[in-house]
Amino acid sequence: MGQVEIAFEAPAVDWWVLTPQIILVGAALGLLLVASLAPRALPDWVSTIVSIATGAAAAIVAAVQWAAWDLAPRPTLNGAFVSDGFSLLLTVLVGAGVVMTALVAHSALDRYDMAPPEFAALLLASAAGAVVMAGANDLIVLFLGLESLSIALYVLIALAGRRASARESAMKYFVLGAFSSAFFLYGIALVYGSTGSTNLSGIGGFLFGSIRETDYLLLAGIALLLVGLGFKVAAVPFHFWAPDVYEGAPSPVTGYLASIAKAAGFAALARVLYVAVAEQSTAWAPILIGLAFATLAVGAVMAICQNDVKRMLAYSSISHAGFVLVGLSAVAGSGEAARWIVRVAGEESLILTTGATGAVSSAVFYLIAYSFMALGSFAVLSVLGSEQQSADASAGGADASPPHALSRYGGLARRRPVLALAFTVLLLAQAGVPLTAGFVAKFEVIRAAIDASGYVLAAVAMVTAVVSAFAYLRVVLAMYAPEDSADGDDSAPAARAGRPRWGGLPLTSVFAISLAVAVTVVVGVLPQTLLEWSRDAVLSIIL
Amino acid sequence: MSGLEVTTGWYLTLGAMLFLIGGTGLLVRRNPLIMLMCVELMLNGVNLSFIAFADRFGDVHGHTVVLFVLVVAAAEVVVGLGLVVAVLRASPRATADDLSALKG
Amino acid sequence: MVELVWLIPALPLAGFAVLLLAGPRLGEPRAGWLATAASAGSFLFTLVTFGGLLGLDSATTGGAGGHGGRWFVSTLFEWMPIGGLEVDAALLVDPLSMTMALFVTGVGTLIHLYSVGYMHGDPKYSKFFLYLNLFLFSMLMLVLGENLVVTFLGWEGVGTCSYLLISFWHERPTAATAGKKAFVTNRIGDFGFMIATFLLWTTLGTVSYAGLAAGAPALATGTATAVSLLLLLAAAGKSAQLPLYVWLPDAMEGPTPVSAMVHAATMVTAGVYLLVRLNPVLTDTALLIIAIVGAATALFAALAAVAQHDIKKVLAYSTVSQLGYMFLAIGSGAYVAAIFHVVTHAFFKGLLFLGSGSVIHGLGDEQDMRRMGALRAVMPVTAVTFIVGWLAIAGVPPLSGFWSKDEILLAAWEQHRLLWAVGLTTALLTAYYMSRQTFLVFFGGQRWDDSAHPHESPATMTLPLVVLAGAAAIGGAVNLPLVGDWLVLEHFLEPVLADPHHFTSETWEKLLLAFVAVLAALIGITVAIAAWLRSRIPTDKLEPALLENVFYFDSTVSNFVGGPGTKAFEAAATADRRFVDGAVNGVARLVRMLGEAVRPLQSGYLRHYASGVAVGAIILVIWLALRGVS
Amino acid sequence: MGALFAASGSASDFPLLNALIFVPAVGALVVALLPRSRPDLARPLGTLFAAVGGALALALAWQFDAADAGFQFVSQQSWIPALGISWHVGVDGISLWLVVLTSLVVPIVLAGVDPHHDPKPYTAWMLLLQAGSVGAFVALDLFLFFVMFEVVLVPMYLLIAGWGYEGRRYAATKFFIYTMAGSALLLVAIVATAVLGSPDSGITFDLQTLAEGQLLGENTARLCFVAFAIAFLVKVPVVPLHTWLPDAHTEAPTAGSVVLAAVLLKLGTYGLLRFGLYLFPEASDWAAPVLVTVGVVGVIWGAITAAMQRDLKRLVAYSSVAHMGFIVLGIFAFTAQAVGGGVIQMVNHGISTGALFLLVGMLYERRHTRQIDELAGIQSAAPVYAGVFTLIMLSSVGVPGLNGFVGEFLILIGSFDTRPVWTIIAATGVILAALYLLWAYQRVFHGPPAAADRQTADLRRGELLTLAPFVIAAVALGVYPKPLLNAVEPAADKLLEHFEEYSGFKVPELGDPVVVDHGDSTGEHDEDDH
Amino acid sequence: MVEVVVFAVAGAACLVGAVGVVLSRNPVHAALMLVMTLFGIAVLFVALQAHFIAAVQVIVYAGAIVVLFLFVIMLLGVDRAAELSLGALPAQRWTAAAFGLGGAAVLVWLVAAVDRIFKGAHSYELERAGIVVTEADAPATSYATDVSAIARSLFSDYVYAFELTSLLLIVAVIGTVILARRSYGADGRRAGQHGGESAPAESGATPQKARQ
Repeated sequence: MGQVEIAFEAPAVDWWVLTPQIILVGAALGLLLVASLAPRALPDWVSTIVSIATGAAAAIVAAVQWAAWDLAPRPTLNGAFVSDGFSLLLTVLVGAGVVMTALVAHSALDRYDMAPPEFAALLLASAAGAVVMAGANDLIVLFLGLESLSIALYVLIALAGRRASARESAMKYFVLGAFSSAFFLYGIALVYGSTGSTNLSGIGGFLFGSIRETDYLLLAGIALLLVGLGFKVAAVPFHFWAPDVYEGAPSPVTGYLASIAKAAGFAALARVLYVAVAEQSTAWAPILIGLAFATLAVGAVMAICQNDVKRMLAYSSISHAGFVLVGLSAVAGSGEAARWIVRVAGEESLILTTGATGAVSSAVFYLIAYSFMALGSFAVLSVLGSEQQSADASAGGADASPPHALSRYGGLARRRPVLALAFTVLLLAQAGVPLTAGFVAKFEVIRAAIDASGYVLAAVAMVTAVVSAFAYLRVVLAMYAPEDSADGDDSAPAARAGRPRWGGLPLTSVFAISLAVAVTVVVGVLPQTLLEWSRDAVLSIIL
Repeated sequence: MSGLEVTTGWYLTLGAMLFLIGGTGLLVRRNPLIMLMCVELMLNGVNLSFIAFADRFGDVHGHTVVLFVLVVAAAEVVVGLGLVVAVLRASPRATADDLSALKG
Repeated sequence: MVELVWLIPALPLAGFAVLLLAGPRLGEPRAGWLATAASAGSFLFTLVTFGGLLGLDSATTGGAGGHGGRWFVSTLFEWMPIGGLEVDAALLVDPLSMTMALFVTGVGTLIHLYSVGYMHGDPKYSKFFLYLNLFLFSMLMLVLGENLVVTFLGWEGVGTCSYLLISFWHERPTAATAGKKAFVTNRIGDFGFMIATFLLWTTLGTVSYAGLAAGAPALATGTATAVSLLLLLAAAGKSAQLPLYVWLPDAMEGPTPVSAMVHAATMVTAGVYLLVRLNPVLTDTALLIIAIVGAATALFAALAAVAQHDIKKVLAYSTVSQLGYMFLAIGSGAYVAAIFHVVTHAFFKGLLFLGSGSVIHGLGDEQDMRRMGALRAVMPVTAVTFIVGWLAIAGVPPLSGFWSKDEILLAAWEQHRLLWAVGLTTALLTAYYMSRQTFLVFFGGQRWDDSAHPHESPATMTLPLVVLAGAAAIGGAVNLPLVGDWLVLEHFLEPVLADPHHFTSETWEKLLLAFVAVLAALIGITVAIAAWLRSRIPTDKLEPALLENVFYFDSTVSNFVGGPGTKAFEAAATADRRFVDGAVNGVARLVRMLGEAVRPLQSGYLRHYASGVAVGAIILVIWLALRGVS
Repeated sequence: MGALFAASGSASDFPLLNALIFVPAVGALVVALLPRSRPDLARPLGTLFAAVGGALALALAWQFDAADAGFQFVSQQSWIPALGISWHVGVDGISLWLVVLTSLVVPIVLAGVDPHHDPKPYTAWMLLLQAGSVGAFVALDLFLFFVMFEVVLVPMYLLIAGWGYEGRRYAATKFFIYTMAGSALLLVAIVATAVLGSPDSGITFDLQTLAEGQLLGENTARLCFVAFAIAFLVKVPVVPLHTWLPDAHTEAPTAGSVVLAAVLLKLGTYGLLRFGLYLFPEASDWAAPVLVTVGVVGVIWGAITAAMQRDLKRLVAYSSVAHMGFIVLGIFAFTAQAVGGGVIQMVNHGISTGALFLLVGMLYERRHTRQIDELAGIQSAAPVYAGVFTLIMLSSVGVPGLNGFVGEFLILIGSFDTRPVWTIIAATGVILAALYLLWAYQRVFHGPPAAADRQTADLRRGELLTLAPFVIAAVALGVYPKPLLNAVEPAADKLLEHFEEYSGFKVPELGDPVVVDHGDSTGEHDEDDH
Repeated sequence: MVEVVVFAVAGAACLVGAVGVVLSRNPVHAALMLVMTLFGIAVLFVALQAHFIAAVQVIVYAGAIVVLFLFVIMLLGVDRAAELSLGALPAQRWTAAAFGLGGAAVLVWLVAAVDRIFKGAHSYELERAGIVVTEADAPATSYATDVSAIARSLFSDYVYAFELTSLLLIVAVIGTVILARRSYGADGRRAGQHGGESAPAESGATPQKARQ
């Protein structure tokens, strides 16, 4: 047999498909360029405005594409990247995440001693990586997106490197990230070795219909891909980095990590599992379920032991990842592959089964809902962090308690009633109280699980939700019913400022928090639109 | 086909061993620089596997992928070394184990 | 005129309402007079209704439940109608209810009147009358109720009022405890009442007396016996029969008019009323048990009364004993005799209580008979009327007590000779202890301090005494035996009774029995004279501690309730806290401990974390691969 | 949102039920938005909103057609079509009085009880509580019900946490977590019911569709029922799931305790009726022996433990456990009297126990203690207060002529038909009720008062006004409960008819020579109980 | 046989180098051991006909990355011998063993599987090229691996990935520049504004640790 000659054809480029990424990357480069060429330091707001505008632009472009393209999947560049409903919806989310993070960070950069242009550039670059991950249809593209996102994040955290905690968390994140990247890469290698391709839909098509249950290479490859992505989404037992990194990272970055980075990881996970190796769902679904169990349990149980709010939120983020895993694992009925072949207009095409659609869409819904809750929560933390710091500074001595110690939240409801209320809404939403997005998200996930007969998983998920509710309630209690009697003013220095205050809050952060709360509540009350979106998004996944 | 023949499996085994040695090294060493080198070992193991597979399939894509891995490795190393520098500047004798203030 | 029956309970209720809203403002004595007027008006309307009832033709058969024509139901409104259950707020006018209503309102009015004087100066004067009126209302609902549930309303109402009245002087811990004890003990009886009601409803599908009377014959014997015994439980609670009598002696903590009205004349007879009212249900077995309970109570309480020192305690145990008599009568099937005794007992026991109240009042709240004596000179009216009461209860002819008691003994004779013997012994003891009391209080030497300044009570108090003394003397006339036509009460009540008891004894037998009874009474009185008036018999032997302490029954029960009973409750509460709640908190703590146990894994060491990734990867690979193999 | 106010298919064009939910909700928003400088406006304004709700509830009762057994004032709007969820509300005889009770109790306690601090959030939370509770009672969609069922936790939680007493943190958390744990499985079961029990036309959470369809398999239905039942039994609560209640009640501010007792506990029993019997007739029948048992155990255990409490409020809380046990017994006796009695008892318990909590709260205001040992002879110092307390206590004990009796009696008489033995045991609870309440009353109100006791002021006019509705209701409903029963009866009958149709359960005919030798009627069910 | 010898020698070099990296006390030695591994791999690449990749491997890895390592080692002056013990984490021995041995177990098993799998080698690319591989057919052993073939692949299927590497590298560059600039502290624009390494900036989560 002769050589396999692959004829060269210049791949067609659909520039429109790439527009969101180009906007993000272009703005990042442009900003850097201007910042370095400018004779004087740019005012802080320029970077913020650029970030916001870019994030918004990317989101808007994606939204317009969503509407204009009628959700028809558009692969481009030889199928390496695809713009379908799934990627567009996540692109909108990423854009929104950028906007929120930029808003929150605006007032915090100073405190963390971070340079605005660099911060903005890295934020936008990482967002580009996330967008790539959402639409990657090739394992290598996926990997590169993941690396872009990760490396940008390492540096974003290290930007606050004057703090020992930031250095430590950046280092931990980096070493473990590199370590797990190696696993991921090895997974790619094994999948490649078993199928001869790195293209997701290529692999999917190749595997379709073939019974490869005993294809150990493939199965090991899937397992290693799960390791890499499991690390990214902080699934137990690959979660260890998360609490430390979340705690050490600047709060705005933490919010971004918990929402956008996680969403990107899950998007990649969903794509890999449902596009490439859907045929093996009977093999990986149990693994996913196992990971979900562990993630839910560890996240919830560890969250209630925390005395640091930021760290508690980190663990809670882990338990939320568990919920998303519940959703993703809910492929209908055991023994049933995740996709079907159907005849549309005489042509055969692959589609996801209803169960699989429900599973992915519930995960997408959960991700979107949770992202806003997380962004909002960490925005609150960011605001409070600066307050605590200025309080400490004015108190003259360093307060021994860490800036987010639970005790420091005592009596917040009195000092900052509105902020406390917003935080309460966000926390309760995470606990899954109805009329918030968190509830609908849990509901969707549970529905998906039950659709797939995952009763035990659904029940366990809800039970862990109750356990983690305890963690949220501790914070709410601290704010509304401080440990000391209501009139005792001897605890935290900030508590001394007894009178409720409006002023002093950075407007940008207030806006971001309001946005998060608004989304949380509106989606909680009227979830139909978002539900439809997440379903449409999944229905149009290219297979 | 008689006697010893170097099959794909050999290369794969070697790659996997490199991967495992690298991983084990990362687990046992405290020096951040050596940890980074261990990651490199792992990546090289992967690279070997890719090339072996490519050889087996007669598919040049595997080679291309290795190029990307190299790029990623370079990028990681660069940033990683930057971080190491940042950390070691602050506390010159620090090992990975000293970065354990955040826990619990 | 029977249509006006609703006014009978309405007036006391109105009195209650007015006193509730304006009582303190009315003040003394207007509040008292208002209440008395309400009660008197109620009596008046009872008379009117009674007249109306007599106007109904007794001869015609038919009517509700196959009764005679003397049966009128006044339905006020539907009370609890749901799914086949029809409970109407309705009043029943029939001979039995009218008999009860008449003496209840009559005696009640007198006691109201008496209280106007007795409660003079009490800071809660108006409240007392408030309770009295409410009590009267409840009692009337009890006797006039057309169905079991309305009766139950009254039944519980009188229990509640009894509670309120016993603990009227609530700052005295004994009074408070006595009130609570009365209520709770009563509730045990109420439990029987409720279950009986449920049983009747499930089996007969009705709770109205008419329906029950009609359906009773169809009841299975077992069911009927069960109902009967439950009713006995109910009656025993309310009418202080063994073993639930314990509350009644303690109830003497209440003001004396209360003892007279609630705990002698009216409320305690409710049990008798209930059993008579539901007589069609009672089976032979049940009757025998009722008779035994009655006889036992009668003897038991009489023995206890022998050795009491408190003037009211004697009367209290006497009441228990007399109520035992009434149960004996019911158990012997002599329902009329039971009702007859209820009426006469109301007269003479009310009289005795009021008399004792007068003594207590006169002596400045002294109740110990050992510090009385020779009061006949300073309190002539009280003394004379009390003596009438004494003779009446002792069974000395021709006073009322003789007639009713004689009939009961006759019935007991025909039921079982042993029961008769017990009854006779009780009669002897009754004569003895009442004589003892009379002698100790009014005769003999003065044992009170001069500083006590005993005096006769005001007219408001003596007038009821006189009236009641008259009634106690001639009350027997309503049901004189021997001559058929004179059995007014018996004929009057006959339509209510499913199986009217007819004595089968010969006339000579009856006469002989009457003679023996009188003899027993005289012996009792003679012994008392010998012991307490003439000191011929050493008195210390006559008051054995066993009797004084009532066979240690009450104290045993109290000790049990206060000791092991409370301990058991406490143990339950502790279990609730430790184990039930402890389990909940334990689970919470466990989860937390689990977290704390896992926490060290999050050690902060990078290499540990890497181990997590590495080991997790290996596990995942092996797991997935194993799945592939299978 | 405006579309929600367009009712369809009701007797009147005005969407009363939606208004009943949204008026307090809007009130909460308005109060929350009041300027910080005018906290004094919060309570009056809030009371006004709550009272408008109350007035609407009275209008609802007035316009309610008692003869109609079905749902009235129905309003259905598509809400989340993707999941077959709609805003579907309606009221029938079973829920009517609970709605009225809720809508009246909140304005009363809002007006009558002073929160002492932060009136603005306090008022807002109370209004939200009202809105959520009414919503839960009128919801005809499983999802909507769950939303309301859960959402009331939040205001209650914050009320306890923010305005409670010393142990409020523990109590509030316990309350929230415990009830949330109960409803965690409820959510799963609701979803399962909808996913597995929806007709082929598509997933739906509509109560009527699901209940009338009865498409669940037997075992699935039983499992789902168990999950439903656990959630509701926690809320009721029954022994041994009750221990959150004493803590929550004791530590809650007075108004919170009142609303908790009067309204929130009813969500459990109401849920058992509406979402137990109606949705899962066969499973209800299957589980009835267990449920009846826990109900009766609750009656006895609650009473016994209540007797031994040293804290007056705790005692009342435990008495609640006992009373609610009766209702559970009534519901699972499956007779018209018992079910009707159960519904009536829900209202009555709200009135009596609510008033008791008010009273205890007023005592605490005066004495700053609720310890029974530290109080004595209050009746001498505060006769009017003692009088009201006595009346309410008697109502709670179940003295005829007062409201408590009606429900208790109907439950017992109805239950006796089908569950004689349990009824007899439960009836002993009547004795125990007298025991613990009177004993407590004696210790607190009777006896010689100490100096501090003598200082205890009697009721003020405002307090009297606050209590008046409860007192009036206690007497009125005791004497003339017919209007309530008239409305309840058709609905209860219809529910039982539905239940009998699908469960095969038959209420024995009256007059059957059963009883004493019990077990005939329940024996076969007992065997299923494993 | 030549193949076997080449494999054995190069493979041995790889393994020795790898083990050397792990066991070297001195980072400089470790870096040199790493070079040995990298060369070994390059040799194997050649054996696998990946000449271009082998060249890149040597240039990029040995020429750039290892040099970078050495540069940093020198820069920081951390070329002293480091402890080889497990330090504070003795338990690490077990997890490492679990990983190593567990991995080895999996490896044995995979190798056993590999031969079976490749019996009927079949791949996506072959399928795309319309080549049907039958059981009997040996897989393609000779194929174009020259620069142009790689370029073809790089600029067709992987052109997007190729472009993405630019993003990645930019991020890495920016990141490194920032990190490097920051770590020197004083010349940072913002650091200057805030008066250098002042206390508040350092009051992170655990000031105690940081001050050591």
